Amino acid sequence: SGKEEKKEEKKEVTTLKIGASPNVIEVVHAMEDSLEKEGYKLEVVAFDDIKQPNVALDEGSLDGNLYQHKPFLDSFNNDNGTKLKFVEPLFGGFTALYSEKWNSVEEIPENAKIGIFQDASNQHRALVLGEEAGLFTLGEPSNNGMYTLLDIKENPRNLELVPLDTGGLNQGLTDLDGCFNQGTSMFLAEKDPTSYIAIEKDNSKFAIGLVVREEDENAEWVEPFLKAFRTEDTKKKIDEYYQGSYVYFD
Amino acid sequence: MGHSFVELVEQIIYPAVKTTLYMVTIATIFSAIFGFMIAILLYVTRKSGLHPNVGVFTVINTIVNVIRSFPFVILMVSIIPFTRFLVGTSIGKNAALVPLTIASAPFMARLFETSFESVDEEVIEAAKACGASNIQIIFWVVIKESFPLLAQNLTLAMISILGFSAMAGAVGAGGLGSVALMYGYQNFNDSIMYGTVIILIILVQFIQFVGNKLCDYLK
Amino acid sequence: MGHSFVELVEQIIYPAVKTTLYMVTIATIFSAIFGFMIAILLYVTRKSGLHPNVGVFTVINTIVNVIRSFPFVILMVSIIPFTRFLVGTSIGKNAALVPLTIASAPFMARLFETSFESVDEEVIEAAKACGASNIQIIFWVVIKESFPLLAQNLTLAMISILGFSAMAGAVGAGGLGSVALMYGYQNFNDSIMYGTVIILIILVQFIQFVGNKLCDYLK
Amino acid sequence: MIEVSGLEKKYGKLQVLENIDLEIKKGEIFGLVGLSGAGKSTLLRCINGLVPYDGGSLKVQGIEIQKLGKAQLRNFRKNIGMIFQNFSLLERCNVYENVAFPMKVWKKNSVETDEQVRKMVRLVGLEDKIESRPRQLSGGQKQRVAIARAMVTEPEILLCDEATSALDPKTATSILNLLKEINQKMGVTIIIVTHQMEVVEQICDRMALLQAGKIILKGEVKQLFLENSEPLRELLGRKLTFEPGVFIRILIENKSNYRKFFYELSSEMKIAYEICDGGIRNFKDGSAFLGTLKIETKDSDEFMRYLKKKKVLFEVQENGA
Amino acid sequence: MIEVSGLEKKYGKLQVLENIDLEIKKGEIFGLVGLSGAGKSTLLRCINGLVPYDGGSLKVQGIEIQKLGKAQLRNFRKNIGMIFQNFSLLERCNVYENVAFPMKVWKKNSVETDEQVRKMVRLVGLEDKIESRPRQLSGGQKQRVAIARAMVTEPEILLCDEATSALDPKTATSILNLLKEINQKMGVTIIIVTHQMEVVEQICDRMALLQAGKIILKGEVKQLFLENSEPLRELLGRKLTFEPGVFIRILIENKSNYRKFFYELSSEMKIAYEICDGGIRNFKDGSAFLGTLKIETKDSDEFMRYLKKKKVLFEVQENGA
Ligand SMILES: Nc1ncnc2c1ncn2[C@@H]1O[C@H](COP(=O)(O)OP(=O)(O)OP(=O)(O)O)[C@@H](O)[C@H]1O
Ligand SMILES: Nc1ncnc2c1ncn2[C@@H]1O[C@H](COP(=O)(O)OP(=O)(O)OP(=O)(O)O)[C@@H](O)[C@H]1O
Ligand SMILES: [Mg+2]
Ligand SMILES: [Mg+2]
Repeated sequence: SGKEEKKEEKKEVTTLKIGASPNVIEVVHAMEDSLEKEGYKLEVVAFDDIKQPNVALDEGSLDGNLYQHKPFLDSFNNDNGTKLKFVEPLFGGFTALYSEKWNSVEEIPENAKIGIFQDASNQHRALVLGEEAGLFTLGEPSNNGMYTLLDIKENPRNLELVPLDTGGLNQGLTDLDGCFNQGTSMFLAEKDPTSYIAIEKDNSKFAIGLVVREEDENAEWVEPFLKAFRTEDTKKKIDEYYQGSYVYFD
Repeated sequence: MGHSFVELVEQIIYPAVKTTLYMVTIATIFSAIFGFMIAILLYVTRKSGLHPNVGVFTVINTIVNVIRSFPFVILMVSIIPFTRFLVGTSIGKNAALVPLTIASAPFMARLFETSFESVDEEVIEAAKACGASNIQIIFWVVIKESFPLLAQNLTLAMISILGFSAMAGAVGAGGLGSVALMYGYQNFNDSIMYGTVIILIILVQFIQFVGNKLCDYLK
Repeated sequence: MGHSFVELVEQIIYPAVKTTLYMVTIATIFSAIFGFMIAILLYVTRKSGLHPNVGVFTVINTIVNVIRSFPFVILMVSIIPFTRFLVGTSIGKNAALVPLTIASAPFMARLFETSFESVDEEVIEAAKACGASNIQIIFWVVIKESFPLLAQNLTLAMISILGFSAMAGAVGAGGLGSVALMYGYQNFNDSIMYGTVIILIILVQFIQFVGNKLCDYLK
Repeated sequence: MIEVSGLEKKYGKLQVLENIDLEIKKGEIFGLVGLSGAGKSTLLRCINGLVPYDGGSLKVQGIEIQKLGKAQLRNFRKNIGMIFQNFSLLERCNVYENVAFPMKVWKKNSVETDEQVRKMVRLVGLEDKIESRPRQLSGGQKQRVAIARAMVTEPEILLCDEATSALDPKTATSILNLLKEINQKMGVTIIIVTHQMEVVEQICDRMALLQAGKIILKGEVKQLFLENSEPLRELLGRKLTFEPGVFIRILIENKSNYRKFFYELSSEMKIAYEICDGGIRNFKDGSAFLGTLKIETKDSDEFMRYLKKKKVLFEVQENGA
Repeated sequence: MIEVSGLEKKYGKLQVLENIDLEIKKGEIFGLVGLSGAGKSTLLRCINGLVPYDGGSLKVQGIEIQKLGKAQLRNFRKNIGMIFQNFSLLERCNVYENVAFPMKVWKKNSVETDEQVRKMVRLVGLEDKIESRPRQLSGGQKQRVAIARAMVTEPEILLCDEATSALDPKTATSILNLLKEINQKMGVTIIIVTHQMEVVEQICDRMALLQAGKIILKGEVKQLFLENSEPLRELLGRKLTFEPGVFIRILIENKSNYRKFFYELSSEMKIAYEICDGGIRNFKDGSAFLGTLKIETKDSDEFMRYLKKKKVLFEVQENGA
């Protein structure tokens, strides 16, 4: 499909098809105007899934996607034998542990139920945070370098981790002892993103960046794309929507 | 894979099978009951029904359509306050039963409605001539005569509920479907994914088999 | 909330409505065609059928069950190679049509099968006595006599397909359901969520209305 | 018991019943005959409120059917058994359950139900089919189930729509005898729609002839058959033959010794006669010879005097047989 | 045409047909009578291959039905029209479409179909109902649709299962005349199952009596009715009366002038007689008087001599009428 793709690119340089998942969808939309100034039209393809944007990119249905961090991409590449490239980290949020019942990690009792992400990459991230906060210890990551619920080695408080989707995590805050969640989601659900009882030490390795096919790493449009993301206009729009719950990695 | 097969089965598959059976069975029972009642109301109050009532019919018919319009996940979150009121929490298999039941009941209602409509009007007339009340006609004639069709449609609906239950993972209900999605699909673990699907296939075959036998028996 | 109302409607809702109509219509047509063929095969080859054939019946019946066992999302990703082969890409509304059709066809098949089974055997016998071939019996008797039921069940299935189409967002197909899920539910935007649901309700009411009229007309 | 006056019924534009006047007395067996499509079944359905009528009045036991409330109508129907032309049996119930259905509706206790159901099934001769579903029965067996079902609750009124059409003569006769019996012993009022004139003759007191929705003839059964008026002849498909001579319709009852009538006639008189049609018929109150004789014109007066003497009922026909 | 020998049919344990031997000739009208549940419909269904039989042989036009392949069976059925006891009409088709169905199956061209269908609908008197669905028809109208459907393709064999049971005498007669006509003009072989003896008398050449799955009587229609043997009497529900005297069953045909018979008898002889039963019946080849006379024993020889002289058919009955 590589040859066909190139032909198509020559004809239609002006339209960029960029995949995104729901949690960053408005970030990508925010680039529309700046990218237009660079001479590109942006077409956002929204995926209700975190694997398909990569599948679609690899098969050539997308020019790039902007929704994932490097550990996830590595895992994906590893598992599917693909050679997608993480161009540059652009922005990111943070993952934290929230609770409406308990004021600190120490207070969380035995047999407590904690909500956790369903999807592989966020689950991995939350598990790392949980270990950092001393809730449990992890063994070897079983999913291509990423942790899964099965990798919890010691669980002294016998916590039950309940995998939930975005909405479930939001509701889980009311019904469970606590929930891992992203700051942005908390904010969008009109809850205080800073009310966490534990937060991940380093969110930079989970920075979200543009991902393209290997051969497109130096494609004509990549530079302008990155440039458009970093314009004041784009950032202003992102900040307006997410009220600062995303930070940038310039 | 990182985990032994035994571990997998013990920690994930086995509880998931139990959860699925639990959710599907209970949700089928409840939604069959509610669907049944709705179907009867629709059947009785429709224009050519035993006790026509445009008002009641329109209201129920609209409610059925409205519920059927909701994508399942959205229905699930929309009724969270109600779920919480009923089972005390919005998370877990019991909480999933509520939206599963609410989503399936109108579906069942439509299936049962068409089943009822297939009953010959002449037989109903004969029952009327015997002095049978509407309730008697419904239970002794309409339901009884449409039994094989009801059984078949119940089977159909049960398998659909099994499909819906996969989405119940969104509220942490667990079950085979969500294991397939989460541990299998999202973790790039094909063996879990297709493994659970195989179990689902066996379940579906079983349900269909029992349904067919039941239907043959009832014929 | 990032989009003005007009923008929302223009950029998201309006294309979503178009996409939904496109996906649901085409998927209904195709799955009705395939479901129909499968249903006829099942009806004809079953034990008491017009041309009993245990082998064919068992194979088709099993295939139907197997497909119905797959949670929709898993079905969607499992058949990506096939989808790509058919429509050249795995994303977009055309790509979503493939799994939508494949998932709905067995469902339709079951619905049509029960519809066919409701046709009186005596009438079929009369047709046989006239020397009608199996094909003639199927088209002129079985299908014709079960038409109202078929129309009702088609309506039922079409609304279910509308429900399934919400999940097509997983392959970036767009459509009302996935807009409701992605822009509404996952981004906690209630006005988008319920706004799209209202459009869905209108759509469902419309489909049901047309289906009922069709059925009344056919009776 | 049943008073119908000015009854009108339309299906769309089709006037099915037109200005029907009819009175059926308590304890009577009433026959309703007419061409196919004349409206007989429709009239029967009107009587037990299954079909609403468009005009006129229909009173049963003094109550206007159409004015009954739902619950009242139901109660009223409990006193009316109906045998449907197409049987309308419950397909998924066996013979026992079909017959027991009205008993269940009446909420009779199970001992009584069981007794009564088995009795009825025995009376219609279906003991060995009691567990069979309608699908496994022959046409006549189905009809007998319908008959048993209609009679099981011992209703005060019985509406029979072609109740013996699928039965062989022997079974039909036994069913007719059953009807006669319940009529005599329990005073059940029976309306019979039928195409078989033997049935009307055998058990009906009075009859009416429906033609295109109108009643064009009604009266005593014997009288009507004796009169052999044009509408009835028409229904029976009898053609007039135009020959010279006087045609006399005669009904020789048992009291006039119908068996010996012709022999006695010849030994007592020297009148030549021809038997144009007729024969020995079974009427409700006994057998009789019913037929048409042709007498030469010159002999007719004398012949009629003879008939009068012998107390034979007769009617002179305009012409033909 | 149709040769049945040793035919056996079971439903589960129930032996429905037992060792049936029957031969029906080409161009014959054959009557099949018997008690309800005797197996008449089942036999008819065997003949056109709708019901498989368990033993014996059933050949139509020399071909064993059970050995036919699917396509052959279909082709074979095209030559056989069948009127079902319960009509079995297509509910969602109107009268026209129902009647046209076999034409469509035969793939007749539309002009021919239209002509033929309208002709048949007219013949059964349903022109004004041509657009009606079965649900809107009366019982008899439905039956007529079934009749038209069975005859529309002008089959070589016609199987009629109680084809006139729901019809009034006039309509029934016109249908029977229709059958007679196609039988005579086109040599159609017809088998009629019926409970109405008039039907057998009017149009059948030969008949068979089925009892509990066995053929216990078969022969010429007139002969059988004349003989009035026990199984037939049983079917007709006639009881024997034990009285002294000789009972003679007589069949006076037109050639013996049945209309004047009794008058002539009296003028020519002085024999006392009683007409115990019977009357004027319409047989296929004309009317006749069929009945039983009681003669005093001393006169019987003389009476029989008289009958012989008059060419009247007769049978002495053991006893009774
Ligand atoms: N539901 C209906 N819709 C329209 N027309 C009807 C309906 N039911 C009956 N009819 C018509 O009304 C007329 C009378 O029908 P009905 O059944 O009363 O006749 P019937 O006297 O019982 O005839 P049969 O002896 O053939 O049973 C017929 O012409 C029939 O076509
Ligand atoms: N599908 C069946 N299963 C079991 N028994 C059956 C089935 N069909 C018919 N029978 C039985 O076979 C016997 C003969 O049935 P058939 O219909 O041939 O009778 P018939 O002579 O036509 O009677 P009728 O005059 O009442 O129509 C009956 O006792 C009936 O109960
Ligand atoms: Mg009628
Ligand atoms: Mg029969």
